[in-house]
Amino acid sequence: MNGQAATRVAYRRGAALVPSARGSRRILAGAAALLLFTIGAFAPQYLANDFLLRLADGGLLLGILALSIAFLMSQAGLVSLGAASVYGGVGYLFAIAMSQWYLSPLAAIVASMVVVTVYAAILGALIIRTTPLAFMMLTLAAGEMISHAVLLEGLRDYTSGADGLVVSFGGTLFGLEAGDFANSARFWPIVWTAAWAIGSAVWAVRRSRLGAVLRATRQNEERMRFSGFDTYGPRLAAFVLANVIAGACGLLHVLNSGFVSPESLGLGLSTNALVSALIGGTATSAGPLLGGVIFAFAQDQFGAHGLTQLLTGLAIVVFIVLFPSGVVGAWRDFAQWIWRNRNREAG
Amino acid sequence: EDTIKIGALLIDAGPLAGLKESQTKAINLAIEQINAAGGAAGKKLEPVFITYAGTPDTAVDGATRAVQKDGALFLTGMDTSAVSPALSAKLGSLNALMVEVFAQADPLTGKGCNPNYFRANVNDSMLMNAVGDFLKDKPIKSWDIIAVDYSSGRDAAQKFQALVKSQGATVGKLLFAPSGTADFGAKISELGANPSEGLYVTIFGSDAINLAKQQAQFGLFAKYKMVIGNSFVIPQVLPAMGDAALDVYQTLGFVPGEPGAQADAFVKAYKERYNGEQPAYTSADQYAAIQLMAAAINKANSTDVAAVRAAMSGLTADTVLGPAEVRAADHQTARPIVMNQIVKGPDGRAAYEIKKVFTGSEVMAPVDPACKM
Amino acid sequence: MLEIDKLSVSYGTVHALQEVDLEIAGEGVLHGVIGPNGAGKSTLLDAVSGRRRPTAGAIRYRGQDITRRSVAWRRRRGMARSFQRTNIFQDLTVREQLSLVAWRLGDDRISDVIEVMDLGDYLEERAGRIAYGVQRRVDVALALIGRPQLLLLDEPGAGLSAEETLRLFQHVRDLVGERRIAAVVVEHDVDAVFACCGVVTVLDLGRHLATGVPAEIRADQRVITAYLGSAA
Amino acid sequence: MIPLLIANSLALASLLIMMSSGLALIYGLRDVINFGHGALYMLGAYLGYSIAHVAGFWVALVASPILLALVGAALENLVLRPLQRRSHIEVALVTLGLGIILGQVLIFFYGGEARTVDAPLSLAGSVTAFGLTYPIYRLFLIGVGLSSCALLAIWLNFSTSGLHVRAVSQEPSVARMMGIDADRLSLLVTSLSAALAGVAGVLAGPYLSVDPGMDVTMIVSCLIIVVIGGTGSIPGAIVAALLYGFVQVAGSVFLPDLAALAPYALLMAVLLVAPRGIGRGRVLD
Amino acid sequence: MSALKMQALYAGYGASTVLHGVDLEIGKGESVAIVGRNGAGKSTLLMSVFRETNILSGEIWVGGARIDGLPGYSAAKLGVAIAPQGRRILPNLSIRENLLLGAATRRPGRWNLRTVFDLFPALEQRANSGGMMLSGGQQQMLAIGRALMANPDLLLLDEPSEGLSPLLVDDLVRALDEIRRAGTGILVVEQHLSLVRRATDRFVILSKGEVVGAAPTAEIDDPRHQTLMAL
Ligand SMILES: Nc1ncnc2c1ncn2[C@@H]1O[C@H](COP(=O)(O)OP(=O)(O)OP(=O)(O)O)[C@@H](O)[C@H]1O
Ligand SMILES: Nc1ncnc2c1ncn2[C@@H]1O[C@H](COP(=O)(O)OP(=O)(O)OP(=O)(O)O)[C@@H](O)[C@H]1O
Ligand SMILES: [Mg+2]
Ligand SMILES: [Mg+2]
Repeated sequence: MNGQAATRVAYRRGAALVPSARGSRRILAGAAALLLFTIGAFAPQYLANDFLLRLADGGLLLGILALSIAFLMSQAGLVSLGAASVYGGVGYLFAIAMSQWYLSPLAAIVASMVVVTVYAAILGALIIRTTPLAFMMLTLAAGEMISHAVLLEGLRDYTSGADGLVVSFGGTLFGLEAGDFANSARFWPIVWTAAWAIGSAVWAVRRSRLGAVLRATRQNEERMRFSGFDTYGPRLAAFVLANVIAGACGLLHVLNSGFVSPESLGLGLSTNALVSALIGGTATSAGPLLGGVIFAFAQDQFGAHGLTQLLTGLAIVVFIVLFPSGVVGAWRDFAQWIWRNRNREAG
Repeated sequence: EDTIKIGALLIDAGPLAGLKESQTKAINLAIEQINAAGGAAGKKLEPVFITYAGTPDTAVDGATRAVQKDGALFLTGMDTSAVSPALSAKLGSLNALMVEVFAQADPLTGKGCNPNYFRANVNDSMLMNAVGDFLKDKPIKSWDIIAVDYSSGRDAAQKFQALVKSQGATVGKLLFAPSGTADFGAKISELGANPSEGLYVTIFGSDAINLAKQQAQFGLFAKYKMVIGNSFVIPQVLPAMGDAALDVYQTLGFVPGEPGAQADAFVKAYKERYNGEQPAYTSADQYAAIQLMAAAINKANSTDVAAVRAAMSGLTADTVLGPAEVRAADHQTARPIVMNQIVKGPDGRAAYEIKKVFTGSEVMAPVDPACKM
Repeated sequence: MLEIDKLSVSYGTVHALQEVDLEIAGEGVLHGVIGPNGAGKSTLLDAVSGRRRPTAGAIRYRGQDITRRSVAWRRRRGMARSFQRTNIFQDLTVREQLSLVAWRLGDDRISDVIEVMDLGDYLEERAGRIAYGVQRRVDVALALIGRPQLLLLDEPGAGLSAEETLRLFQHVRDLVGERRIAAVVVEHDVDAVFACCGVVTVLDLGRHLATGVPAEIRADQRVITAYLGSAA
Repeated sequence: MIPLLIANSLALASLLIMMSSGLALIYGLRDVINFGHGALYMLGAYLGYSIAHVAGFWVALVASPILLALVGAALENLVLRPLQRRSHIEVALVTLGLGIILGQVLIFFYGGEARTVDAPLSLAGSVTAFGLTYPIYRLFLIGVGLSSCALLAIWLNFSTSGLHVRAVSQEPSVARMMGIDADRLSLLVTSLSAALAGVAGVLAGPYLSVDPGMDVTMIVSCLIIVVIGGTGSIPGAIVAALLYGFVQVAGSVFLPDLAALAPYALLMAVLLVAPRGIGRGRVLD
Repeated sequence: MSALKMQALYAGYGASTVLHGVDLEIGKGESVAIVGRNGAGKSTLLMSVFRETNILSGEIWVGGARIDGLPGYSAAKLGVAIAPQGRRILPNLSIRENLLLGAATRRPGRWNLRTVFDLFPALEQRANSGGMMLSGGQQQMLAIGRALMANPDLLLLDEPSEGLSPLLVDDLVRALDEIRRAGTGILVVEQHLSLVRRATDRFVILSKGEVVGAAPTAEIDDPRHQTLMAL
């Protein structure tokens, strides 16, 4: 009857699809995370110079964008090549909302996020049903259309065409001035907190029922429908969520850099984020964030050697060949291997 | 610090990547020669090369590295009209100076001017004024325009339209081609069906080569009395265009053969150093920019940013381009500009023939009142 | 429970089902469907379960016309099916997929299903890595979850041995009887069909050939020549 | 005007057909989008330039594809085969990385300046027919492009080895059980695909410029075409390339402001109606 | 010389071992059944011939050639053909093309499009439509027909009666008889003993990856064997 008791466990919040940690271990892990978060938020400002902080800021921003891509990839099996169009698009919206609609910075943020959400919902409603490859190309197309639209002559008064827009705001936003966001040391705790918040949110969604439903749908959409599931809504929700993350990331970026240009909408940035996601590993929240930081530091190092592109190409090849499940995945495998060996010796 | 570091930003992705090498060559030559002559304020110059992907974000990252990690005082090198505003806005907080040699957009030394930002190359309005001056006595009464569908192309087309109208000519067709157009066949047919007397072309890079080669197969330029290029037949694309570009008129900041002892010496030294290669105008601009930096440091006799900035505003110096003056009010450099025509050179290859040299003051627009330092 | 009225389904020029009428009462009788390969049996289940839209005709389920209802809607209202071509979640463990579906349908007793389909040994295995016959059983198990009102099983015995098929049929028969629900089973293992089904329908070339109690059907000469052969 | 328009779109399409059917071939067989395909095209063009300089256009047109076929063989043996068990997006990104590297190596050797290849004398100039003047080289391009894709389509659809290629592209393990040496066919196909990129590269010489940015422009167009065509479907890719050429050329005439968006609009329109593209490609997932 | 011989074969997938030292020999023109429960390793055994599994140790011989070290397609080249479990029809090839694929090794013999169509007339009607546009049973016919097209010396069938109507099973039995008489060996995995009874000479019982019994088909209803089969 043992088997019966075990199998009677109801399907609780998708937890059955992931190995659950025991209670005490969970508390320990939570405490460690809190500690890491607190140290990470403040220590770098005292330890690192402006230059390193700037790189780290940029790396985490790229990492958040990568996380948005990785989330869709690992949960829904969909690769989005349009993440940058939302990331950059939000910057334009923010600027236009302030300069053309005369909104306060806070209202401009809200307005641009609302627009992004609506956009993602409409686009998603159209394309989420297609095949994975078609989805990838459709996000590419939507993204490219946006980055071309920014260049359209008719919109030049709003977007300044190819020259890009300098974005700044007067007054304060959340008690901070424009200069505070531009200051890499003061921006660090903001982006660090955002990364943790978004990372945790993604982690929670992965473990939730939504995550379980998404993963199962990815494997066999038809059987999901024949098991009574709506397969459209959850995937649409995931798409919108991914875009909201990209949008939030874009807002942080525009606040930090004070500038948006057509390049920040382009395919190049989306590919960088995708590569970052794969470098870090798409299966976790920490992976893409770490991947973004690695990518940013690597690019800087490569730039100093005068061979950004060549070394980037090499790095993509080497990382992907050597680390099939990303850096975080590889680290996990390694830790598990050690753990197993230790247990074997002990037992 | 015993050397003066110069941060050179170079693009190694996208269509501009190909120019990285010639830019590097110019920088190395200028610094070697200036150092051989004693450097600046008693110190040697040293380049810090940083490559980046050509986007504003990566440019700012690279600049930050050059200044904060490598200790560069000056920034220069390759950037576009989209990159420079972002860099320019960052200069204050980086506490560094920048001497532009690439971006031509007027606002950089106009309404978007910045105390730490200087420009050694010509801007769009200088090029346009040179064209206007050149066309004054030409009997072309109607023009067609083909331009890239991009901010710069739109602007140039609009300004040219205003220019010829002010000179009493009319504009017939006004066509725009998206950047990245591979096949110009349709545009060529459209223009060729009913051509005006003159054609003004603002198409850049590989699109320019495509247009030139494809029009030659259709015989389009031959149907016009005069074809004027704007950044169309530049030295980087001339070999690829070859005979297809013959007879086109083209303004450039500099061409080998430009009068002046320094210019001659520069072309000679460049050829010697780099296997007989001719310097492009971008190389000359880059060389001159470094000359201006050295002159300013000498004048200030210090490497303090504020002192050098003050010295560079209003600086006059003799450069490989000829006499140059950095206008104090907007930091745009007044320097010569050349109108050329593409002809068959002595070796049978297409080459530039200087038609007219304009001095900086002849073609420079007045200071934009919107520029507030 | 289920009324099928002049149902036709075509795939382009292939008319897989032509004006088939069929009524399935919810009185606890197991309804077998047999017929030659390509007769339209699977197509019938596809149409009823919403996998394929009928070209003509109507389907009523518990008195309601459901011809245009979504698949998920039908499943949530008690219409469940299994597939001839195994259709399961390859990368989930057997337990994961059973409990996922059970969660959706509010069923908290998957142990019954596990026992009936004899899946106890495979619960923690990824479905893509188990033997074909076991995968087939998972497919049927997924349909049995959630106390369905109308069960549509497409060759549940494929991949199983004759005894196992018979046992499965007996179980379904008992289930149908106890709960007073309805079940339609398509199967080529005629011994099991004739042993357990109360009513048997024969399709041939997309048309309804005969419906009757097993003994009648087994003796029907048309059925013997079209389908049964030496198995008669 | 209209006949010229059609001719121009055919000329552009010819190049795109050769490139995208090569891309579709590899995709079909290896399930990998070769993001490095643009770089192969660029390599073909630069090799063509070098060879044409020494030995003339016609030699280049033969030699460059042969060299590219060898590169394709290396790609198959050193990259695609060892990584065949990895996820497809990962392998695709590896080809992206390799493409970047190849592009940079080419810039290192050839410098950044654009190069040009002159059309051979026999193809220079233009002909006049029905009152229209049209460059001979473009007619030649159309001829080569269309005939090469016709040959390819015939091979794939009507020969035994073509059947085997299609079988391997759908179910390599079944094909193996039927006695087909899937690896050898993959090698053949990857080489062929690279060779086609070589032909396209040489043919592009007198038509477009040979410059460091040519790979990126090409690969984006090809991706769109391959997906519109139904991934892995050669006939689909051919039709899609024709469509793409026409939309781009016609777009730049009739809607010049929006011409840059035309290919993407086409992609959207097709995929929203037929998510698997217009051709009967391989079944994805 | 035997048509197929396995000696102490250990094989599996990834890290798990499924076959634990299987010995098996099939003579020329012999018809042998493998029976056993789900998961016993029957399909694994067949797939090992084509190296679709991970072969850990042991030997596999086809005719006079040892093939466990050769690439997967070698077995087919040596005259082994298979109708695998789950049919594995190629969806984007037409039915005719699926059949022609079976003839990839170009071995001459009795089976060609004509004779396969005669055996399964349902296929001929749809010869030019896609392989996936068939009913389940029709796909099974296609899979068997495709294997026959190879004109093999040894035919491997993995649950061939699955999804076939009783009438077609009769036809299949007749065809197998004929094949056997022409000297082709048959190795059939079956759960439905009716086919085993009618079409094989002897059977082998596989349980948990090991051969636990073997006997002439006539003895199949012996309770001893029935117990082993249920193991
Ligand atoms: N792809 C695979 N990966 C890992 N393990 C597998 C795989 N396929 C089969 N197995 C395992 O191998 C064992 C034998 O499977 P096999 O398919 O050979 O059984 P079988 O005897 O053919 O069963 P059936 O009658 O159900 O077809 C099973 O325990 C199964 O879990
Ligand atoms: N997707 C499809 N496209 C075209 N024709 C199809 C398709 N699916 C089935 N058919 C055809 O429809 C007819 C009925 O098929 P169906 O699958 O309903 O048969 P079935 O009775 O279930 O047969 P089996 O016992 O072999 O499973 C067959 O002739 C088949 O070839
Ligand atoms: Mg069926
Ligand atoms: Mg099996």
